[in-house]
Amino acid sequence: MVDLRTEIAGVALRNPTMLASGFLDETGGSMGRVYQAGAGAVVTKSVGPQPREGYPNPTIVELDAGLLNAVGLPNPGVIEYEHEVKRAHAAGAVVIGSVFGKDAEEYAAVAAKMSTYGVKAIELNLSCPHAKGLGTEIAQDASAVRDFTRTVKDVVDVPVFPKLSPNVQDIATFAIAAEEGGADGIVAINTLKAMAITPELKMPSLANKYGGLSGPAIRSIGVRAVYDICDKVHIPVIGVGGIGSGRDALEYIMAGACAVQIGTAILSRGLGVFNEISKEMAFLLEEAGFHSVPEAIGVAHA
Amino acid sequence: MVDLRTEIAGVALRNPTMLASGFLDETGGSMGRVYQAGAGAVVTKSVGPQPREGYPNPTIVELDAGLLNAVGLPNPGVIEYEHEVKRAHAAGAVVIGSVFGKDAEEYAAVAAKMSTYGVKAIELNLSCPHAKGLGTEIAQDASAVRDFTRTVKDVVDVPVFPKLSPNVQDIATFAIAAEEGGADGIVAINTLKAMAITPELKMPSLANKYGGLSGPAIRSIGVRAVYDICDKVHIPVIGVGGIGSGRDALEYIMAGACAVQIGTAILSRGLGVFNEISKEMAFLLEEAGFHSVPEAIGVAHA
Amino acid sequence: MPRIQVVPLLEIVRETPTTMTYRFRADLGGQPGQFLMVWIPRYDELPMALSYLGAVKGITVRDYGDATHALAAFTAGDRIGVRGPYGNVFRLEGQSVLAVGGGSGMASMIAAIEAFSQQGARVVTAAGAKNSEELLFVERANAAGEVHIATDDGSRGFHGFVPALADKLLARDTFQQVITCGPEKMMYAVVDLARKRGVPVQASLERYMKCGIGICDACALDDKLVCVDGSIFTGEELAESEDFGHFRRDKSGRRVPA
Amino acid sequence: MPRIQVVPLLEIVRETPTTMTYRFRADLGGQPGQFLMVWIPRYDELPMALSYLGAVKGITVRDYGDATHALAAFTAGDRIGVRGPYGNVFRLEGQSVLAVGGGSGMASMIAAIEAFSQQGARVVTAAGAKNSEELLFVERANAAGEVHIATDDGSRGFHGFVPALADKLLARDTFQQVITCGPEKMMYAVVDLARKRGVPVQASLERYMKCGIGICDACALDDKLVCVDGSIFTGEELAESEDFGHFRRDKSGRRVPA
Ligand SMILES: Cc1cc2nc3c(=O)[nH]c(=O)nc-3n(C[C@H](O)[C@H](O)[C@H](O)COP(=O)(O)OP(=O)(O)OC[C@H]3O[C@@H](n4cnc5c(N)ncnc54)[C@H](O)[C@@H]3O)c2cc1C
Ligand SMILES: Cc1cc2nc3c(=O)[nH]c(=O)nc-3n(C[C@H](O)[C@H](O)[C@H](O)COP(=O)(O)OP(=O)(O)OC[C@H]3O[C@@H](n4cnc5c(N)ncnc54)[C@H](O)[C@@H]3O)c2cc1C
Ligand SMILES: Cc1cc2nc3c(=O)[nH]c(=O)nc-3n(C[C@H](O)[C@H](O)[C@H](O)COP(=O)(O)O)c2cc1C
Ligand SMILES: Cc1cc2nc3c(=O)[nH]c(=O)nc-3n(C[C@H](O)[C@H](O)[C@H](O)COP(=O)(O)O)c2cc1C
Ligand code: FES
Ligand code: FES
Repeated sequence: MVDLRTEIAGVALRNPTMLASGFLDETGGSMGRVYQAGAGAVVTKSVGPQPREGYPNPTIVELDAGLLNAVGLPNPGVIEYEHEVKRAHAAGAVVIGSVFGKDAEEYAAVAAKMSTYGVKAIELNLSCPHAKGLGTEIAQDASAVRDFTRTVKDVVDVPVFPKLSPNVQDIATFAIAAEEGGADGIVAINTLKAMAITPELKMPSLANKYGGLSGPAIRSIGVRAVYDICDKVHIPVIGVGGIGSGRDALEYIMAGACAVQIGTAILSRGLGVFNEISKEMAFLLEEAGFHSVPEAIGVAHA
Repeated sequence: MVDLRTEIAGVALRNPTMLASGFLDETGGSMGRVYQAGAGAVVTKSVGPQPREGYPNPTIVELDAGLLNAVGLPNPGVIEYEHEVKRAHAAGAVVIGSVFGKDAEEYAAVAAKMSTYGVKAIELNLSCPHAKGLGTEIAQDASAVRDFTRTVKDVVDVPVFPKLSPNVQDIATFAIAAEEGGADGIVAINTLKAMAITPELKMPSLANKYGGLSGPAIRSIGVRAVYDICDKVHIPVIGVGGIGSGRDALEYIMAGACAVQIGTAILSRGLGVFNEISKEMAFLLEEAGFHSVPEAIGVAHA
Repeated sequence: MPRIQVVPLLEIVRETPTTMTYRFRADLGGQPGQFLMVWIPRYDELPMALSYLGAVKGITVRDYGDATHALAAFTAGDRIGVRGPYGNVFRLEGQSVLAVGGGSGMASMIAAIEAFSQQGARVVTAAGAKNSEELLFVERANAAGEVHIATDDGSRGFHGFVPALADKLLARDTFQQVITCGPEKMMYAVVDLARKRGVPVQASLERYMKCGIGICDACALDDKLVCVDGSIFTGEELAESEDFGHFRRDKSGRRVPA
Repeated sequence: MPRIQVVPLLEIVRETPTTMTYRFRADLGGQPGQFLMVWIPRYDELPMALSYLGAVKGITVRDYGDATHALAAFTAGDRIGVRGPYGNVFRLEGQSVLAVGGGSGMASMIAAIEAFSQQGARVVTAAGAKNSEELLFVERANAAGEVHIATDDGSRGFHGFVPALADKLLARDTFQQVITCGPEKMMYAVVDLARKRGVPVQASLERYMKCGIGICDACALDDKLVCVDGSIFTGEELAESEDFGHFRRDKSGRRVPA
């Protein structure tokens, strides 16, 4: 049998599938449930210093090949969020805390607070494509990525994983900057800048007009990002974007990812998706002659 | 009945659907056939100064929600290509000549030659995401976009339409640069940088490893690009990316495009796609109370 | 194909001084208790129960806040967007059913009341409202079975809250099942008294929703999602709930008193 | 799901000194004359006719250039990628058929020869090759009907080119239909002589291909695409063609002598 365990910057995972930030992770109850349904870890909703309502509805639109969203980073604020992490921990979950802020200091303050809740790592959402002043522009300036990462690293003891935006010319440059800033790993990719229009109403489909595209549509964009990043940095990479099967996950693993995150596929496959993808990966790995996940990481670079 | 005629920088079109560059346009026979099947105009394969074989196969991979390609700009060279344009003209086609080169002078030389073949406009492929040194980097430097456009404009009399890459932080910046360079219109978008891996073979699916993503997957990315560009420039925009129905085309038109190009949808709908999309557009426009295409251009900005 | 269908409103019917029904044709199914996400262009997208399930669908909306108020000004021919149907279904589980509705909660139940009756069950409805004018779908319920009325001000029927009326009905008659929809405090009371009497109960909950499709967590109730695990929950599920009757989530995801 | 299936080679059979058959299971259909795009990992992706249509598919490949030479070194268990089937189909149009094959062209026709015979037609095959060793699928054709042989060096059968043999067969016998596949000059001759005798003819053409699905224009023949409008064309279509027998497109799309 293939050993599905993997490890990222010292964080041990029972399998390489993680819940992506923004899906069923605003509350501890849901995070616990996702973990129990089979995820190797759960990443929290991106949490900021204050409660935030997000954008008005419509915030989520189903497209042919993915999901378009502009939820606008709703979150209960890092103080209240302690209860949610506690509840997730009570259900046994391995939790990674995703944070954002308006500047490096705010990121650091939220991360510092979050790290006291016992999360195993901090994910820095440097890449939300539709909330002005909150991460968007940050992720598009490589030196900011370095500085933010450094500032957060200085105040937390757990590993720090900046999450990068694909809405740039060369994502590997940003990964290098994150590594220079002391990042322990990279998460790639967040959603792509996109828009849908409802012609019958002559207007954009989202209340916020602009949104981020996720799901099958972006898989090949994410695989390329991970492949590029892995050519350039020495820290582990977590792949995310359009993964909906064990085969999809293996594309990312062979491109160089140590683990993967799954979001939009919950829609088509339900919460069983984590377990099912793990099984599918094990089957395909075995067929390809691998005994463990680490053996397969990056083999497509050969 | 809705009047489907539209016009871009003085080029009159019987309907707003054009054949996108790279699809059935290496030969005059095919271009003539596409025009006769209903396209308002055909854009040629991007043609350079010399014959070019392109990359080895596999060059095209079908994905869930689109097509991944790295054909590598094969073309017979601008000299030989005269025959093809002639054949297309003989079949009655309205032809727009797409060109590329390794620097501004080569672009200008090819464009100048192409314009002597009687093409109605020149499209500058500034955006092929997978051919090193040929347009890729150009389209990622706004000042180069301006200079290339200017250099070409100086040597041709027909309208010049730079085609922009979505693989940038802010495509509107590039559109502004093109306008500054004297562009008569903008074409957006080209394909997105992407990669597929075949896990069973532990290797990238394309011989070139990297490729460009087209088709339904990129539609919402293209609509957003066009919407952004139309906010920033005063020249007409031609929308392209993932259009497969009249409704899709209207998303682009309402985002601000004067016309649309169609490529990957030929795969699912055949050559009838131009005629069918025109009819679908007419139906939806009529339902929405419009009498002509120009009336609907950009209405989603209201 | 987009999941959202844009449909013109065919007919708008005033049901009470604060409540209107909007009828439209849409290419979607729908069973009793299910809801749609309804896009009110330029205002909001909101969950609304299907109050009519036939070829011409209907939603029945209380003029409550900004978006529903804006909708109240729509006229026939105006367009809304709808997607769905979402959520689970009221299940018939016995031969005699007590349906306890509070205010616009009747909108979520009326299709079940009619369907259960058509399936041969005896359906008794206890309909409550602030006053006689605000009573919703009394005629439709009446055509499907017996109707009892409660008003807060006593302007019609029983003077008091509908759970008290329901309790009296449960005391004097035998029901194999209770279904309920209305303000959460009211449902809390109904679930409580049905369970005390050992009668199975299903309640349709309302929570703030964004996606309606089980991904955003906005509608979390304990470790369940109202949009996909509900909106209808059984008395057993609700008895175990820490949130039901006590807490809801605000738009930021904070757990606040219900 | 990806359109490309990666399949292990189950069996590799040497057919002639330069030609091998590769058998594999793949979840795809396939009718006589259709082809697959075959990915030879690290080398190329090439169009290859289905020489076996059953549950265990087969392609029969001449060791010709770099990629086919690399494939010749593959052993059972090695994997290739396949997608398809693509292209149109040899159509049975009469009771007696003459199949004229040149070299590895027999690979494209053998499934049709067998299918036509199974459908009750009389199928006479004229198989040509450089020499007796290079004759392909003579036994299979023989099991389906009469076989006549031509070799360039006269080492077996008729000494000469197969069109000349075909002409003799057409002269002395009545055929309602001719099908042909092989080098283009050969097919040109066959189409010409069949048309002169008024016998309907179908020829399966080869052109350089990239996509195989009708979008890239690499396989253009006049205003037609060999991958989707062909690879099988009728004598009438070919008679109108400016390219057939005269021009092909090189990898850059240049029109060069065939
Ligand atoms: C499954 C379900 C079915 C429903 N069916 C009906 C129905 O048939 N008829 C009816 O009148 N009402 C129904 N509602 C309630 C209805 O969605 C809200 O009353 C309505 O959204 C109020 O919107 P508003 O903008 O006018 O008010 P606002 O001023 O925006 O808000 C007032 C209150 O309405 C609620 N609300 C607002 N937005 C939402 C939202 N997106 N999701 C859920 N609640 C929200 C919140 O409690 C909020 O505090 C249903 C709710 C749910 C969850
Ligand atoms: C519809 C169709 C069916 C075919 N069926 C068979 C078959 O059953 N058996 C068989 O042996 N051959 C078949 N061929 C021909 C076969 O594809 C080529 O002979 C083979 O690609 C040679 O490849 P190579 O790399 O070994 O040679 P190279 O050295 O690459 O090229 C030699 C020549 O092969 C041809 N060729 C190369 N690549 C391609 C390509 N991608 N598409 C088409 N032609 C190409 C060109 O004419 C080229 O000049 C078929 C071709 C087509 C179009
Ligand atoms: C509704 C929604 C909300 C999201 N919220 C966040 C978020 O708060 N923080 C974040 O880093 N990413 C967020 N994302 C992005 C996802 O984490 C993920 O990067 C993206 O959806 C691609 O993965 P997928 O295709 O598996 O969904 C969100 C995505 C969606 C669809
Ligand atoms: C096989 C293929 C070849 C292409 N070749 C070119 C090209 O030569 N020049 C160019 O500007 N764009 C080229 N493109 C990009 C298309 O013109 C178009 O911008 C893109 O495919 C998005 O449109 P679609 O989704 O309708 O296909 C090519 C795309 C494909 C799939
Ligand atoms: S409304 Fe999004 S999970 Fe229920
Ligand atoms: S091979 Fe691409 S069109 Fe035929």
